[in-house]
Amino acid sequence: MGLFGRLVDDLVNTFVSILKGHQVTWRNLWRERVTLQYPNERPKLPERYRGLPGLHPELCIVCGACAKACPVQVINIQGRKIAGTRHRELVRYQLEAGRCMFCGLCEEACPTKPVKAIRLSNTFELAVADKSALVLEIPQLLEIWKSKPVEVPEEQYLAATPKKLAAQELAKQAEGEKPKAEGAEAAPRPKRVAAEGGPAGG
Amino acid sequence: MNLPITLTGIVEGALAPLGLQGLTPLVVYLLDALIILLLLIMPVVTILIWLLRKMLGFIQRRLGPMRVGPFGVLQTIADAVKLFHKEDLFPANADRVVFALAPFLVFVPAVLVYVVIPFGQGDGFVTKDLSVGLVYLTAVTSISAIGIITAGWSSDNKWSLLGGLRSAAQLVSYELPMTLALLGPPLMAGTLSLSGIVAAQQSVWFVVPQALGFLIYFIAALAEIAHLPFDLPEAESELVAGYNVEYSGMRFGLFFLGEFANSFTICLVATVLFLGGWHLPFLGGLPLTSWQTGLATVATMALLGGGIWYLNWRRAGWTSATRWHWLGYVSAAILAAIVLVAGLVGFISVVITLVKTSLLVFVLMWLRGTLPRVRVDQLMSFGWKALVPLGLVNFLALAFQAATGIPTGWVLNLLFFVFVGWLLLFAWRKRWAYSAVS
Amino acid sequence: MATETKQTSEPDGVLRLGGPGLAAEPTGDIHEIETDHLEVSMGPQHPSTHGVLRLKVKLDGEWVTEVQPEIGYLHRGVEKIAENRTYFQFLTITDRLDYVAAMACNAAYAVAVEKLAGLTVPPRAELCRVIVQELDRIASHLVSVGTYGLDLGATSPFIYAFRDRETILDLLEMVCGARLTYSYIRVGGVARDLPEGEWRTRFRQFLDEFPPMLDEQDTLLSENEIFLLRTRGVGVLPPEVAVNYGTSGPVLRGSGVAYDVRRSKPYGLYPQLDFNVVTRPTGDCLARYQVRVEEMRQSVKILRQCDQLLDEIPPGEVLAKGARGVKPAAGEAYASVESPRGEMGVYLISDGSNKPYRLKWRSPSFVNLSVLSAIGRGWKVADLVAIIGSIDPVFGDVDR
Amino acid sequence: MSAHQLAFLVLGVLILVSALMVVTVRNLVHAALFLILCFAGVAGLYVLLQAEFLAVAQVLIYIGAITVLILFGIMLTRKITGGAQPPLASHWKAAGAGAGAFLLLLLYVAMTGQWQVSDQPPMDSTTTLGLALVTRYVLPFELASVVLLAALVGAVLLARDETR
Repeated sequence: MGLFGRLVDDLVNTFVSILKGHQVTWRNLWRERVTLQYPNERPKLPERYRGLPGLHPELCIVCGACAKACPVQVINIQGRKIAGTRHRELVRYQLEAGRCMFCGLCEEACPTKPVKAIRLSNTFELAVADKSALVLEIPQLLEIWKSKPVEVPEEQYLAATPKKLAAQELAKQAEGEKPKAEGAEAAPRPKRVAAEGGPAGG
Repeated sequence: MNLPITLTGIVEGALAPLGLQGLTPLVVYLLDALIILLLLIMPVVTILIWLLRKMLGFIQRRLGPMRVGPFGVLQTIADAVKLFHKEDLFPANADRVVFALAPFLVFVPAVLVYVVIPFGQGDGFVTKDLSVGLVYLTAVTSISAIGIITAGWSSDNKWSLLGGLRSAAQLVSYELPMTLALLGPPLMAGTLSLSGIVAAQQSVWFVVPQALGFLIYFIAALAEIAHLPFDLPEAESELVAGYNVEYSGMRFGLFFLGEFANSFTICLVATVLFLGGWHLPFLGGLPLTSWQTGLATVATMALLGGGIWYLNWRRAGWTSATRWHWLGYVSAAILAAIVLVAGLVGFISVVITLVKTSLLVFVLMWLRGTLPRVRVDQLMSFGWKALVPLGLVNFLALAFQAATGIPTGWVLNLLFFVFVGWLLLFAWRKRWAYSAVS
Repeated sequence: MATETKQTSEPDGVLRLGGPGLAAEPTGDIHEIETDHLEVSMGPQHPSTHGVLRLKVKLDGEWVTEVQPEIGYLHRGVEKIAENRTYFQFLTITDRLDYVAAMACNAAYAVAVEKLAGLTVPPRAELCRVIVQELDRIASHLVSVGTYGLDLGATSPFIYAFRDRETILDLLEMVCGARLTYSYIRVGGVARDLPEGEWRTRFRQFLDEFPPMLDEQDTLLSENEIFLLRTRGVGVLPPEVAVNYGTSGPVLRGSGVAYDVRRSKPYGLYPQLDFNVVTRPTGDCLARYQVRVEEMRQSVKILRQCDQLLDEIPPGEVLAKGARGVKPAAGEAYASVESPRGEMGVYLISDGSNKPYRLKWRSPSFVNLSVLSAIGRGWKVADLVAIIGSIDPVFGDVDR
Repeated sequence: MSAHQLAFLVLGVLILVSALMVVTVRNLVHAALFLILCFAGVAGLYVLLQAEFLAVAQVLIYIGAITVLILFGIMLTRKITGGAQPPLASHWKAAGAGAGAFLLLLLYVAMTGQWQVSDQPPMDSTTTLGLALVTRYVLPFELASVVLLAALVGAVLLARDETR
């Protein structure tokens, strides 16, 4: 191919290639949009979505597995024994959402059944005006927890909370019976769980 | 068409008691320029920017601006307000005077161009129909190069200096093929006045006998205004943003507006010089009443506007983001009414010109949505090795035709048409070595 | 593999490489008039550096005479963090390395720990791993190819690429709940089995719809003459230089060296799968781009096989026993996977505790980037942008 | 006072002041910008004289092309502000004498020359100009073209890169 032939070939290539690109963009001009008008239209989140962690304080057995499993140590948990029983209740539960990386290890470590006390919700709008608002306390955490639907009916999962179990235990003690571990079996022993969740604190 | 009350009359009446009648033409010019700036350029540029973002969005399967006003029409105004609010920054070592001056050197010529452009038929639609209109056009557009290179230099930033130098080289190089291509229409029309050139296109638009010239002009003009395949002076991925890196606030806004005003200008000039200005296709030779022309134009406008509306509706649907859609229909109705009335009164030629221009603007946006950017040496070699020789051949053929009557120009363009036809018919099916790999 | 190189040390200490692109290298001394070289800093806040890369560039007009990458702006001390996390916990940190292809990071780490601790991964988990890794490879290559278009000034391919990537991210989100920081591939298996029902339908739909979309998007770039002008013959990396610098992934395969960890050091389910190692002989930017595009097609091929395997391998256990509290015996191990950017390797030393004694991350982006100062010289600024884009570094991966 | 006179006055002052600034200002870029202003003023004078084509050509060539090149050159040099040197060149006396002599010559020609003055502007100055260039002044026109061509070839030769 001579110089002229090459020139013509180049010209043809250029023209046709540019026209082809335009054909693509023209086709796309008539296609449906793929974007979402976000605040007006909400994204449909999958069931496994990992958003802000929420906590149900009634369900928590204060085993500390979540705090130990957390790779970035954003969970600060304080509990106390309910006097005279083997059960514990929450005193304080702090989650520093600003440092949380939504890995979900806390949820995986949580031993409560049938619903986990700490669950990653579908909340993904995390912007706050003040950094201190990112430190979540129990009331906020409960709200977040409740924002995600639960398959089990409420009366069922709230049937065996540590407080109720403790009350039962105390009542039984008052009746003079030896505290049997009937209710405690519903809530597994914390020590074993902690070992499974990884001894982060150790 | 002349309005019953002329601007000149009003100004003269106002100045006469002061004994300053002599200044009337000057004041009329200034007022004319102001009116053009405020009533034409600003709204047109505003709408253009919206249109560009909308079209780009559609091409990319997005919606583009949707928040401010119906379908986001007022987005540009919101952006301008934001730009006005921004702090006007000066870099520490900048040459303050030059830095402050440069945006105006870019923006003012972009506006000055409109002085000679006939928007419609008759004296009322052109500020000053210079007998050397075409030369004026090229002269004024060449000024913006100074603004760009001084902007690049005065920012005291290496990237913007590089951008400024690039653009200076680019503007100077592409002025040559552009001017060569622009020589065609006046040669055929026998006048340099833009109104005269449009008038000469009554029977046949110059894009037919000057297809090659039109193509060269359009490509070179793209390079002149630094539009996408040639937007090297502000290649954001290479030079950050080129000459306007350091600009902020309304000074940046002026560059921005100037750029869009320029893209409107090149389309307008192409319309006036090659696409027959206010003449309608195939109807150029027919005597049409303003009614008929008006109806034809309304139909075109409805098609254009309806197209965009349809696209937007199809994508956005009836979400709450489009709850102001009725405002869109109202404004469309008002627009249609204006066009209808304009057709009756005689403004219709302006509307036709603008419709043609906006079709060309759409082509610009289409290009912008499709092409990558060329490299600086490729740009130069394309300009000097392809466009300049082609432009010279085209011009010589036409000049020979004008001097001797032998239709060399026609033959050349016939060949061009044959080439394009062959390209579309046969080469389209060719598979490329690089298309399917492995 | 070729080890002979054409490197020669010049008397002035400047390393010159013999490549077709470098033969035309301009230097300051060719001009009789003394000229200044312009030294500019490209980055760390430059729109085309794919992250926080800073390049010290010396320019002679538009020509690049010297380029030196400066890294470390994103350094987070990941290797040190590893020493303070249990083997299981550290996995969540690996998401932050190559954040464009976090599945590969998860996989590299998991494979290394499994080798160190002698864990056996359940077959279903292996299948899940391949699926998410290949999906993630496509997503990562889409980012690379899309932003490459953007580097060269084309905006639409970028948007189209991200549109398709969005589909993949949706799929991965359904699998593990996150779009970038998956933490899905765990030490000893995967976090959960793949969801059934809707996910499977959408997965198949994606496999059908993606290839034509890819072709269309590719038309915009590799069939466009301007794009070809910008990439063909630009930034040529000769195979011997590529090997000597230790590059891997598309950068190496673009130079014609058929090295792919999935084939060369097979792991997981890959030996059973049928796919080609894509190479291109030319070693220019276009070759690297094309390798990526073709690898996406190969990934689709792999995923189609996996779709069948999903029916053959029944759902079951997806995490090996004892993976959570894994405590490897004292020793060391190196394992690597083929990330979208190349060989991503993890070298682990255990002292017998539940935390790594030392972790070394061999990040492909870091190694690939080092070749930049060798091939970046002698081109124009615009070409430099094209070259960086074709190397496709991810800074989470480079700086660690 | 008519608009004409006012415009002439304004333009005259503009041209003189900017011309003075061009030679006195130390910053070379500023000098170039004043040069643009000066050229623009001259273009304005052409407009006043109804020589539209000349005015536009002045803008196109002097402002749009020549000063762009001057600026281009200046910006690539290092010392834009001129440093501590006195603004006057060392041979200012000789230069001044030359300029003075030229001024005298101009004055003499202006005073003694026969200037055709008519109230009617030429009907189409562009056509007249074009015809004059290709008929009566064809030789000087072609000579100038040859000189420019030679300069062009010379520039290419100078800028050519032997090694590339």
